[in-house]
Amino acid sequence: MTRVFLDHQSATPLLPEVFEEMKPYFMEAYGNPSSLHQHGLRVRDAMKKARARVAAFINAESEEEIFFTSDGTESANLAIKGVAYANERRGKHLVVSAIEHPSVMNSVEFLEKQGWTCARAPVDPQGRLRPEAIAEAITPQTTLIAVHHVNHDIGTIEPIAQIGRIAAEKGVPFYVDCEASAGWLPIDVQAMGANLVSFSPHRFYGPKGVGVLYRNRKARIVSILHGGVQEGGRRAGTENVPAIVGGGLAAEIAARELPRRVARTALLQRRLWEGLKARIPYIRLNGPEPGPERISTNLNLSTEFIEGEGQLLSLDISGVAVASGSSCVSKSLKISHVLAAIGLDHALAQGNIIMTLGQDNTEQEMDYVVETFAKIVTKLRAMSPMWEEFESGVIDSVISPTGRGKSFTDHAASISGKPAH
Amino acid sequence: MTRVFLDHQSATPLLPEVFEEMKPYFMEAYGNPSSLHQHGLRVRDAMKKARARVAAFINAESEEEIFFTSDGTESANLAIKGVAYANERRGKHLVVSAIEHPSVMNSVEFLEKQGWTCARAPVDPQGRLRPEAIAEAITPQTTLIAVHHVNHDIGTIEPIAQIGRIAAEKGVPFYVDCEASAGWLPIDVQAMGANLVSFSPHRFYGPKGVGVLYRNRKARIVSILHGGVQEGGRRAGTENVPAIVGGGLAAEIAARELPRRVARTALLQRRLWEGLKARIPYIRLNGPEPGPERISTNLNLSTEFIEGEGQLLSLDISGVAVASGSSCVSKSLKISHVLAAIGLDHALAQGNIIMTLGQDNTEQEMDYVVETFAKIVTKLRAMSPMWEEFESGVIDSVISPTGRGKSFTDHAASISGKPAH
Amino acid sequence: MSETYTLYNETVMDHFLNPRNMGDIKDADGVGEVGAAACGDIMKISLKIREGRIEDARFKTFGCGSAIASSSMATELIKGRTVQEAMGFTNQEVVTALGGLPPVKIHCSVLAEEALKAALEDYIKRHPEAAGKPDATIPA
Amino acid sequence: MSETYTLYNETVMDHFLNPRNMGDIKDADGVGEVGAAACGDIMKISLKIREGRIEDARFKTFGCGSAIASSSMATELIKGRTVQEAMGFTNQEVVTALGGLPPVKIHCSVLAEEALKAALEDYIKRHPEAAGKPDATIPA
Ligand SMILES: Cc1ncc(COP(=O)(O)O)c(C=O)c1O
Ligand SMILES: Cc1ncc(COP(=O)(O)O)c(C=O)c1O
Repeated sequence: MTRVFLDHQSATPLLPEVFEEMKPYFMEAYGNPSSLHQHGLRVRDAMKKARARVAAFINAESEEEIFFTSDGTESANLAIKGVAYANERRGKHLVVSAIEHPSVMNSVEFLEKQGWTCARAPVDPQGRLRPEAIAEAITPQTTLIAVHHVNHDIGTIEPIAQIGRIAAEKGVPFYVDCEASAGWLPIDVQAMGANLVSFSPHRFYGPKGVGVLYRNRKARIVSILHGGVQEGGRRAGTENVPAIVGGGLAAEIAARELPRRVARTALLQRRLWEGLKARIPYIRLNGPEPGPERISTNLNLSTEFIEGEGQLLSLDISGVAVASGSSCVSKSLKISHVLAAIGLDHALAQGNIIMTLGQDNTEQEMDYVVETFAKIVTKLRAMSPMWEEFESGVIDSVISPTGRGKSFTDHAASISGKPAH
Repeated sequence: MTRVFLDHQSATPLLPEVFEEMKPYFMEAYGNPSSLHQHGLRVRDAMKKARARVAAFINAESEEEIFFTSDGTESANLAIKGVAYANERRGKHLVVSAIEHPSVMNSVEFLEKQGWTCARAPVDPQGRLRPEAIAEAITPQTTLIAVHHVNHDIGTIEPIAQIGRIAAEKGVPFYVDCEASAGWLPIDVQAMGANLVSFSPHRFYGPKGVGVLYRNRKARIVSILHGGVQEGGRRAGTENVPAIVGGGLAAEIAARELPRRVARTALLQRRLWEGLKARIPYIRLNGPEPGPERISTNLNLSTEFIEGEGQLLSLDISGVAVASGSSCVSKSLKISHVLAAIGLDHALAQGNIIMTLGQDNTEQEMDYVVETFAKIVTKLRAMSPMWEEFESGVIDSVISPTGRGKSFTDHAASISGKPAH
Repeated sequence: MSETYTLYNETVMDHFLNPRNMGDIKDADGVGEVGAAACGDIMKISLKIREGRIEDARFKTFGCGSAIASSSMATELIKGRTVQEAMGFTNQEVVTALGGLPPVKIHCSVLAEEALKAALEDYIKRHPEAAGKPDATIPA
Repeated sequence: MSETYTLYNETVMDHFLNPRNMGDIKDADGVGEVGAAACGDIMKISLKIREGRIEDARFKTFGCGSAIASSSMATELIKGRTVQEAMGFTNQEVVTALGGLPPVKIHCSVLAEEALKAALEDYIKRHPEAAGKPDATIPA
């Protein structure tokens, strides 16, 4: 059976050479880097090397600006809460974009319960933030600006360097969540004007169990996991040495392989999207067109009149692994807040599928996915009362309106008795 | 060169069979358990199995009571802050023992900055908590009692079941930090009367990068790392699947091997302590004598007139890996707060060495350590002005007072111009 | 990967992949279309009723795998029942027949119950004489 | 493990493991004993001074590896210097000669400077005539 992995946003396989690098740190060099004996010092050296590799990967000035955490979520929590708490006396106001990852959004919400206020700068229908929207949201009490480099759902690349200049002018620390870009776009913390940057190597063929937070001296930060004096006092807890070592090498490899990876995925991205567009009516791409405003790995699709989970399951049965921002797929039964924030029609959000490419995908795979997906869409539409109602003129298409019938959303609201959310 | 690892409190090597169990989850089953396709569902099954194994290990009623975090520190932070925040409206008072691990102590201090108050129940000179001390500290505002099963520094086993009964009577959630006991003492959360229990498999031949928090329904808890809906909404962030899988097997093996591991280390513990006592004058054991009140793996020693880091370095050069609670060894230049809390004389705290045993240590190793350590003590004493001053009657011994001279601490204070801390 | 892993159990997957009674009934005697406010799923059930007994039932569903499976199973279960019997139908029957659904997906079975009830109500509206007379013989 | 890993650099480790000038001087001309409030280390330096010049210097130290290495290195460095020269001695010399110390351990080198100064002061107290006269020839 053909198997195509198109969910690289959720996971990437560990590179064999990274695994080899990690191996000695499980059974042989098992020491704790806090220990002052041979076993501790040996792994301390290994961690230092990893830190230097990660620093080089993002053009940090010094490896002392690199802190290891357990994942991208913890890094985001540390960036948001760590800066907020450290600057509590200066002010309790934050500025974020409206489409940040839940690890940022929910950290902000948590702080709001503790007395902070937060401006959520809106984005345009492609998910693009206007830098001025950030400038306008800043108040004298603002202690942090947080904008992700690339959106995890729709692949939009944000104008980070411009926002970085605004942040520098206003003297507000600037945090850039690079989880969805690291390994797939060059990251230069200095060119970005970022004071804090986070990402996780599991997004680019490194191990799970390690996250990175870059922080330069212009941003004060306190720790959020309290305990021992690991990571320069910024992150307590026994270090996950094998993962840190592996993360370091994965970063080094990512820097080297980046041009090849980007070229390859950009090619596949276009082939896949062109193919789908040609074969499937009433399908659209959310976020910018493939090109300079969209990361090369992401296709966020809405296929009208059918729901996302069914598409996902059917694709999986056919060997194709994808994700979805549909409410049926989420554990909270809500559509992705990103799709809501870009103002995507509820019907289109329900029919959402996210395909994310990796370095090992092939052109043949793309062609297989196009054919397979086209068949699935046909089958699911045949099952869908909405397709029938569209064909009979009761409801209209959002993607290519015919001018007949009411909107899916109105129709759904009228039969469910409540507006769709 | 003889190599003896006597720092099992800081690290244990991964068991080969645990490594084998983890292996497929790096490059082959690399999926994200949140994904709904094959790759996700496969690792979801693996995590479920690990959860069941961990639940069985501590006699939890259900695997739904098991939450995976990144380490023991995060588990402790989640237990303390998660319960405190969840019960904020009920009250803002906590009760802990005075010798908890920094991951508990510093979490409590953080909450104190946010308006909580906390009673630190004192312990006796052996580190033993009187259960009544907990009962007396409870107020109507108390929302959590936290007492560790075993102290990480001095190996004291606390009367957990008795405290558990008090907690149940008073209706206050009870959290037991089992990081220093898990794998080395049976843990039965129900017999303990514990509502929350934490530990980390890296303490018993499992991997780094995973911690466990057990929590039953009687304790309300909110998450402290915000983001996605992993771990039943209690811990956001991409799961460290290989470590979780490995942690599950390590727990299963630990349950099976526990009697053998305890018998072996108890034997070595006695041999080592008897040997050291016989060969080295002015040495003492901190915490209870080997026996039912002390964990079988720990010897916390104070050797008078010499400082701990020198002992540690000299032992390391001789192939023996140990830890120390001396201020010179700590990154914060403070002696272990545990040694301070049991009222250990500053001079004895400075001369502190912690030896922690593991299943692979041998009798021959113990004899080697006794001989090696005796020689090192002699060499360091020859270098020490304090030994000279003791021999010439200027200062007295704390361990075996001769009745001549002033105390080391007074002497040190007089020449440094400040009291020792 | 040799084994196949599924989000739902085998029965649910089977009803999702090979739905029974999918489609519409021409000249249906009762049609119900309902939507779930919770997630936006939409389900439509059409019934053919003869002599007070459900002779045929068909569904169309816009929704997740468990919504499709629930409607497939619901239509299977109610075929052959009298209108009166069908009025007592509950989602629990669907859940049981499917061998269980994940907790978060139970509402899909509720939707199936609601769609069926809506179709029965539609039938009764069109055939008011049926309402009072259990097992009454009503010409189609 | 084949390689050896050390907390301190080779020079520091060498001075810790093979301390130079360890011990006391019989009939020392100046003895200084100081303690570090920061960590509880204690250092004692004894000097033999002949004709205003440090002929011998010895130490005893209660403290960590870098404290022992610092006192060993300090005594090495000052031997042969005049009292006046030695009064200008700073901990930086020790740090440099040791090839660096971890930041948290710099205070150990300060302690060595203080012990030396204390010993010199003790000498001057006993030989007040030495204070005013740089390089004066003072009978031991
Ligand atoms: C933009 C973004 N930020 C943060 C995270 C959280 O990172 P992690 O899954 O490593 O905890 C993700 C996860 O996918 C992400 O896409
Ligand atoms: C009693 C106790 N609690 C908590 C911790 C913290 O656990 P971890 O090192 O896994 O973060 C430790 C660590 O040694 C410990 O001994």
